[in-house]
Amino acid sequence: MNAVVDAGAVDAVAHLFGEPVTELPHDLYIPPDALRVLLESFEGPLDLLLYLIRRQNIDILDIPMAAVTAQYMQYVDAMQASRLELAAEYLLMAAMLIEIKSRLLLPRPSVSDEGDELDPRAELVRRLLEYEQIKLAAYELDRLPQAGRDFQLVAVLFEKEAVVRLPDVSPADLRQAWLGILARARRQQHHKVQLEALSVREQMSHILRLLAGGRYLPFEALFDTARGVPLLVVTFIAVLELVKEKHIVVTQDEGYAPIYVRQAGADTAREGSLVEQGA
Amino acid sequence: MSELDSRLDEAERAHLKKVLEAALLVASEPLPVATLKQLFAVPPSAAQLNELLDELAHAWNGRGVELVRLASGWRFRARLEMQPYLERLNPDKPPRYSRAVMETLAIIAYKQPVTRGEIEEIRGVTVSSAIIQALKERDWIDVVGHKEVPGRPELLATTRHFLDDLGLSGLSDLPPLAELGNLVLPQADAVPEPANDA
Amino acid sequence: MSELDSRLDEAERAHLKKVLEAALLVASEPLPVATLKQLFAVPPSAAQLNELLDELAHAWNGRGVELVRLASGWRFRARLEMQPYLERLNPDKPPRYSRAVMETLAIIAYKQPVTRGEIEEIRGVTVSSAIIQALKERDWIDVVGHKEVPGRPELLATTRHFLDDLGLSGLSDLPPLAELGNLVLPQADAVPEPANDA
Repeated sequence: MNAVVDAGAVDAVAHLFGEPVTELPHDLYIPPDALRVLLESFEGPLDLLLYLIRRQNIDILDIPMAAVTAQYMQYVDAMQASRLELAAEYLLMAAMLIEIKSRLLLPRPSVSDEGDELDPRAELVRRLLEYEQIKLAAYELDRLPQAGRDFQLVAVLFEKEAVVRLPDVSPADLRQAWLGILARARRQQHHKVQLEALSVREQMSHILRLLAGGRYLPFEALFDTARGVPLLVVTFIAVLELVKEKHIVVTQDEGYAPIYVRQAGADTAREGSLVEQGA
Repeated sequence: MSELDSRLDEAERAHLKKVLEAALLVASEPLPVATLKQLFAVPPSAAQLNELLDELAHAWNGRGVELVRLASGWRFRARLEMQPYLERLNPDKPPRYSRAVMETLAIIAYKQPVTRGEIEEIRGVTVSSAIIQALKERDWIDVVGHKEVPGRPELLATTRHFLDDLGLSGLSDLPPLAELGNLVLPQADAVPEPANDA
Repeated sequence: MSELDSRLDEAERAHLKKVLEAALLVASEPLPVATLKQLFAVPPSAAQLNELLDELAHAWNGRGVELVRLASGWRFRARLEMQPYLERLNPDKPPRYSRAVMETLAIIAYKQPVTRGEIEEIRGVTVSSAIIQALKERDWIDVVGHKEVPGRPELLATTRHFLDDLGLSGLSDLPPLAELGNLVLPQADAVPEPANDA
């Protein structure tokens, strides 16, 4: 885990994103412990090389290969002399630096297909610049506030099981249920499932509610003229349907006298309850 | 007025409440006053904290979340009335009505007012009392009258509450039955339904 | 004034905001508008919800907690300025990732999708499995495919959760990469190397 996460307890010799090495002696005698810290403070040969170049304000596009290679080799030699396990990448970089240096010493520079002179340092410079770009990006990324580290998330309690949950039903569920009924009804031909205008059924229930408890209402009271002609028609059909199904009784003492409406059997219902009370 | 007022000015009180609120909102467990004290380099007294917490709880009146004092400390929690909404977000195995309940409900919705006998005739099986009772208790159906036939059976209809719960402004908003006829094929394998399958 | 105003009255707006607030306060993840819609039997439009959420976020100005819009949705979080107080309740400092982890993460974030080999090429060193594993376990990166080269190496990319944890609403919110040509680091305290070591 230590290799992945620094718990913040890093000594002054090796800062994470700042200048990595500030207290090293220049005579290159480095105590093995300090060297280990030094080694660990670099993220690899590119990082070390970049450090050497940047420390001297060298133009990265015109690296003095002899000087830089010599410095790099001194660090690598010191690490090897201290018998520190040196990652193979450091040695690979050393070989590459020496190769570039020797190619620069050749009298005729190599030439590309287009005839341009190829600087043997070009690929190294590209890699150094790309690495430096990412190094900076990592630094900026690390400065962004992080959940948990730099700010906390809100978590208010929601006691879920406090109330028994009732199933949700959507109109689509009703449709599905009806499809099931239909499918069965088709098979059993004797089931006649009629399709009626729903608003009539709704109005039928509404009228029965108005008449609940044996109430008598004037016929006109069933009609809400403010809500438009279609509803008046629907209400009238609903009344006819209720009469036909013997749910309501419509009475009129004589012609042109007020028409009254009541639920069928409302009287008997009341009588029934009276009898029960008396018993 | 109180002793507290003489020592903490309004800006200080507002700041303390802001920190207390943030700490309680991010806390995963109730925070006792002793813990809340640790928030501050110069902690207020327990009495001052309790007064501030009471004010904070009061400020949350009428919101969907409340600040309550429990045996183990202060904590924010969702109010009970928020439960129906919040549960929609956590649909871990939502309870479902059986097909018998759904068909009964559909018949009452589409054919109201109907008697239980008429429902049984359409479904082809007995309708258990438990189904009717469950729908009545949910206040989705009620008795709107009695049919004038022997036994005077109840006439069942859906309620305003049913429409509200389904987000309908009226029964005419229900999926129209006329279009449904072509969507189904006759059931090939007729599995007899148990009589009491609520 | 707006179209929304004409359809939702003040009481409705207040109720919707109350439910939204409660849902966002109890949520353990950022909630996208599509999920927030599910709170309501009759959901408002996405535009209405966004307007209500903006109002809600505005109402939390000046508090210790803020409502922010992230890559995967809306979430409440404590403001950065509250951290010094909140840390007093939990003195264990959360770990900071090493440069190796952060550089690996940066390469995945800026160059995604990338293979481990491509990361190693940029960094110039082997990338340990532990680093990749740690980032996967944090749910900051995941495998989005395989590169069609010998060995079919995993293609790594950052997740929405990574953006959420960093408070970003998208990859375009990442700090812009420095241009390759302009990478001269300010080296105020550069110590010149002695001449004799050339």
